Amino acid sequence: MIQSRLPSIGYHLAEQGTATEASPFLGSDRSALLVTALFIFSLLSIQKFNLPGVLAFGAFPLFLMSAAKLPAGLILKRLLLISPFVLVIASGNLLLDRNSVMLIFGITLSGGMISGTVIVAKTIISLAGLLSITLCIPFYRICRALEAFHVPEVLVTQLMLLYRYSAVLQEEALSMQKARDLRSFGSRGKEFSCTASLIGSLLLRTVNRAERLYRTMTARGFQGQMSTRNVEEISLGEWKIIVLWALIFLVLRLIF
Amino acid sequence: MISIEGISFSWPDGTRAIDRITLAIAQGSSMGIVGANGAGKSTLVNHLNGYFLPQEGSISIGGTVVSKKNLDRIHRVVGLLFQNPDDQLFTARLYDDVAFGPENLGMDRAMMATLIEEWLRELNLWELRNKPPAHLSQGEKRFAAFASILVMQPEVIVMDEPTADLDPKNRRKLINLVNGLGITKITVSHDLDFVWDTCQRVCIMNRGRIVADGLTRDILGNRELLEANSLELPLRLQR
Amino acid sequence: MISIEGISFSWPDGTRAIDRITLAIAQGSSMGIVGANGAGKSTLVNHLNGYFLPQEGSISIGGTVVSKKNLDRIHRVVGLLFQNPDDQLFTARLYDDVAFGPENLGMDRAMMATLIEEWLRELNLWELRNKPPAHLSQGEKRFAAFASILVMQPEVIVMDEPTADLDPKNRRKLINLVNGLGITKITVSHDLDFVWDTCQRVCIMNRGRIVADGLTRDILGNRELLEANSLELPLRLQR
Amino acid sequence: MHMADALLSPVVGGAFWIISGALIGYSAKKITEENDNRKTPLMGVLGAFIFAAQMINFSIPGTGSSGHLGGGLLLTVLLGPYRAFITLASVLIIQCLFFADGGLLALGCNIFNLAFFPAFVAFPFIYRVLAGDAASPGKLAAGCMTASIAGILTGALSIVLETVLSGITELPFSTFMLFLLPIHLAIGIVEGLVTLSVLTFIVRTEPSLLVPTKTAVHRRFTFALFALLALLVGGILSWFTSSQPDGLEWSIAKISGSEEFIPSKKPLHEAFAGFQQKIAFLPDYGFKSAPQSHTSSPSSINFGTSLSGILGSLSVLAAAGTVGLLLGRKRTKPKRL
Ligand SMILES: Nc1ncnc2c1ncn2[C@@H]1O[C@H](COP(=O)(O)OP(=O)(O)OP(=O)(O)O)[C@@H](O)[C@H]1O
Ligand SMILES: Nc1ncnc2c1ncn2[C@@H]1O[C@H](COP(=O)(O)OP(=O)(O)OP(=O)(O)O)[C@@H](O)[C@H]1O
Ligand SMILES: [Mg+2]
Ligand SMILES: [Mg+2]
Repeated sequence: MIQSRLPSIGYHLAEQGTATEASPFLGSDRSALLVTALFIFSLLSIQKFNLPGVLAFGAFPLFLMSAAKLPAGLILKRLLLISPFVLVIASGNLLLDRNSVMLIFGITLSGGMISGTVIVAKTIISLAGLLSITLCIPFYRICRALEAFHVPEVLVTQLMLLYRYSAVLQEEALSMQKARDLRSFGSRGKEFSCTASLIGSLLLRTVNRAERLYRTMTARGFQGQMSTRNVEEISLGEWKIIVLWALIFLVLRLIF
Repeated sequence: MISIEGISFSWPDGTRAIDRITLAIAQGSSMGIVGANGAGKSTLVNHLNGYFLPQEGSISIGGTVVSKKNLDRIHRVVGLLFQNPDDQLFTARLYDDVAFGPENLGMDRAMMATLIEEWLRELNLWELRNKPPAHLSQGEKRFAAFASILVMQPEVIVMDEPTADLDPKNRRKLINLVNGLGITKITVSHDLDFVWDTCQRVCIMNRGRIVADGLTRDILGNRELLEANSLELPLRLQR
Repeated sequence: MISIEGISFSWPDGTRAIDRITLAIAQGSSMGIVGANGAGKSTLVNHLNGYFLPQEGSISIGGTVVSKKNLDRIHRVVGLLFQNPDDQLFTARLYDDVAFGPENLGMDRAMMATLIEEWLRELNLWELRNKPPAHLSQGEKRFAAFASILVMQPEVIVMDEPTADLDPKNRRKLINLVNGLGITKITVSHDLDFVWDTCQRVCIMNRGRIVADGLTRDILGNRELLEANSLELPLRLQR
Repeated sequence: MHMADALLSPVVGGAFWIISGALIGYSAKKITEENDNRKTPLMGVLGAFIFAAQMINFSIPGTGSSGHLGGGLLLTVLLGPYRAFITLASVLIIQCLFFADGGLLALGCNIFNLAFFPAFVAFPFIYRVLAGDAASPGKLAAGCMTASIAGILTGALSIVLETVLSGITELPFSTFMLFLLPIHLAIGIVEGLVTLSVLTFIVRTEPSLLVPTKTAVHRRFTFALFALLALLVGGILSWFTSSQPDGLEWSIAKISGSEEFIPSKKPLHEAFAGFQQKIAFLPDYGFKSAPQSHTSSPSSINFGTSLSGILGSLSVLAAAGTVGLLLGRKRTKPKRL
């Protein structure tokens, strides 16, 4: 948590034409999301020593990445930021479970080595699967799909506004930080209290922006809802795709 | 026909931002409002679409009194273009933003689609319709905000500093666009050349009051009057 | 003397914002940088105070190369006025904001107090010194940001769109103020009349490159050149 | 800290999905009832504010490191519990979908750990009691610090519980706590300090923002929630008991720090074990030289099976990649809507 990171939401490959959409393989956006959920559920149900089983599930992100022409480098870069928490737990297993279970070419593998590797592999594969999907679907369509899943309208509206304004406010935050850095020398000026007032100013600007936003929204007839589209039920075609993928995952689980 | 009768407005901290303003604007005409920073221009135009309700006096627009119960009707009639287009584009996709108003108005679907496409094409935004507003350039954002107002087919359009941050070419495009609209237009701007190019009539505000009102060439050509109100001749008249 | 030699800059997403720019600016001179929205002007000037380090080429300012280890020295020499004054003011009191830079520089207390008072009075901000910057008008904010830079006594000042949102009187004040400063000045602006009034030399940027560079009257008087770069004659030359 | 997919079993992850989903539904209902449209854009931009504020780093006094704002308590002070909960949930959803923070299954846990505790526990039961309407700096400081730390520590406790219930780590409960709690105590102190200084700034410049939120949580609601939670945790434990007879014993062994270990085995998996033998790509033969002496150990794995398994999974990977490439190539120009 104590680390700096420059999030850039909204980098949608499909939108920028650098990747094709996943829809020919996963159907509509909502079936794609459901299939991803199924994928993650099946992957995580694999038991803790079954490394081959976990590896086999890497097939799903790999398939998506090659089929939709996602730049692997981009996804890899994000995966490299593996949470230190996961690594600690994995190495905990490594240290604590020393039952040797297998001997390969004179090297003894312990249970911890395997279960630790499984943890890391699960992390990488599940996140790669999720990222492959979210990079293919523009955000507004994810919101649309959430509506179809009967996610409360309050939350969908919230997500849309959050997504929209994170770009604006991040730019403002960056500029403010830049302005501060230009007038600080060494560590002087980067103290805690100064940073807090920086964040406080940003907060004030945020609140004022909300006020202006409310004006523009009501001026265009806003009455508490941002989406008035009626959503259709999930169609037979979508169900077919979901069932097909569910079968694939089941078979993978059975084989390995 | 917009008629403002003796309205005043004070902020909670006591600042009197508007002080007994009376003004009538003919239907289909184009009116400029100019004045120093802090003169009360934004506060005044925010009364026109009912965001602020007059603390004293009254406003009526095309016969409808601006009041709490008429707000829906007022929003339908008056479109307000904000100074910062980022305040006006709030959905995740340009198209949705433009569609937001008509949808809330309950406009007919087919008609809405035609109208939106028409305006987006007119403003060279059609190709960009699936982009998130965050990925647009400043000029594109301003035109997008403009489109989102125009598709609501307002009878009155109010613009607060429409030319800020535009490069000269985009500014020129905006001038042509505004002059092509046949509706009632009210423009607040420090860009007096823009006002000169787009408004028939101008009024000057100073400390919450209207201190001058007349034909654009009379007002913006009067150096003494302008200088008394923190203004200057439009640049093209300066040499 | 600022010398920029063959610098380029690409954003992580591949956008080439600056493309092999070479430029020399004499000490004490005043240079304008103009161009369309998105031409790369802001990206270029952000290199001058070391906020971006050149990906290719090099920059030196008064003999100091802009590099990571020289940043403190560069920040002392170069003052940058942001496009949006809100980005620059972040304390709870105007005075603290102006004092922030000198304090971090470790300037002598007595001298600092004199200097701050001098500039605040010069810019009509002295009365407002205890207000939170958030409660100032736009024009006051811009001057406050200006003061916070000037009290650091920079040898070079870089201004990004300094006239946006100013009323004509405040704009005129800024012109006089800038012309009264004997230091090296670099101005990025869409307000070509401001550039005309304050800069001896102008260069035009287009898609990350400098496409023209010369005396202000030659560049800003050349209608074809300007129009090829999304610009127009300064308004006062238009009639 | 974010909980991660790989540390969760589907049951625990699913259970917290249900809890968080229910909390979202309930909060959404409350918000809709309140019908204050003015707060809708406020929630949206404050969520974005959290992201933006997290980009601003500050050096933590006395240490060489830097930290940033989490924002749970700050949002609750500005928005009230229900709106803050939805706002925090939306932040976590975006982090999950686009930054790969945690993962999809862990989302339920993360919403619970990082949004529920500050909004529904730390704010109503600690901040409101200690800080009141933030009348004096002392009260504000006491409320901010205590509530921030408590909110974050309870979240950490919940992480431990979720991980241990999932049965994936070998870390004994006590070691785990010893590892997580000090870190989170530090995080909580930093969070408290930042929240306090930001609120102090607001008090100095725009105190009207801090008008105490009237929308307190109904205590009955929170108590009901904790009861539900207790039931759920009990339920998960008993699920373990029924699906694997040694589950409870195993959990207890974990918690008591015993090295003894019983592997979890899915009934489904067992039932199809024979089926697997038949259709396995590389039926296990030839590698029987694997150390037989260890087969008695519960965690032992047959080398031959594993190698063939790994080869098999690699061939699946290769096949999937190739099929993807072929299918992808066949498609014409990228369709752009
Ligand atoms: N929230 C507020 N509380 C108190 N005073 C305010 C508030 N907002 C604005 N004011 C004051 O009201 C007056 C009018 O403000 P307004 O924004 O209408 O000016 P303006 O003419 O639009 O100025 P500008 O040209 O800078 O946009 C100013 O003196 C300003 O300081
Ligand atoms: N963070 C970013 N990532 C990618 N591209 C960016 C980023 N910021 C700016 N750009 C691009 O870099 C180019 C130059 O931007 P810059 O801000 O320097 O333009 P500018 O000349 O200052 O324009 P304006 O007159 O609108 O301020 C533009 O094409 C812009 O889209
Ligand atoms: Mg204004
Ligand atoms: Mg710029």
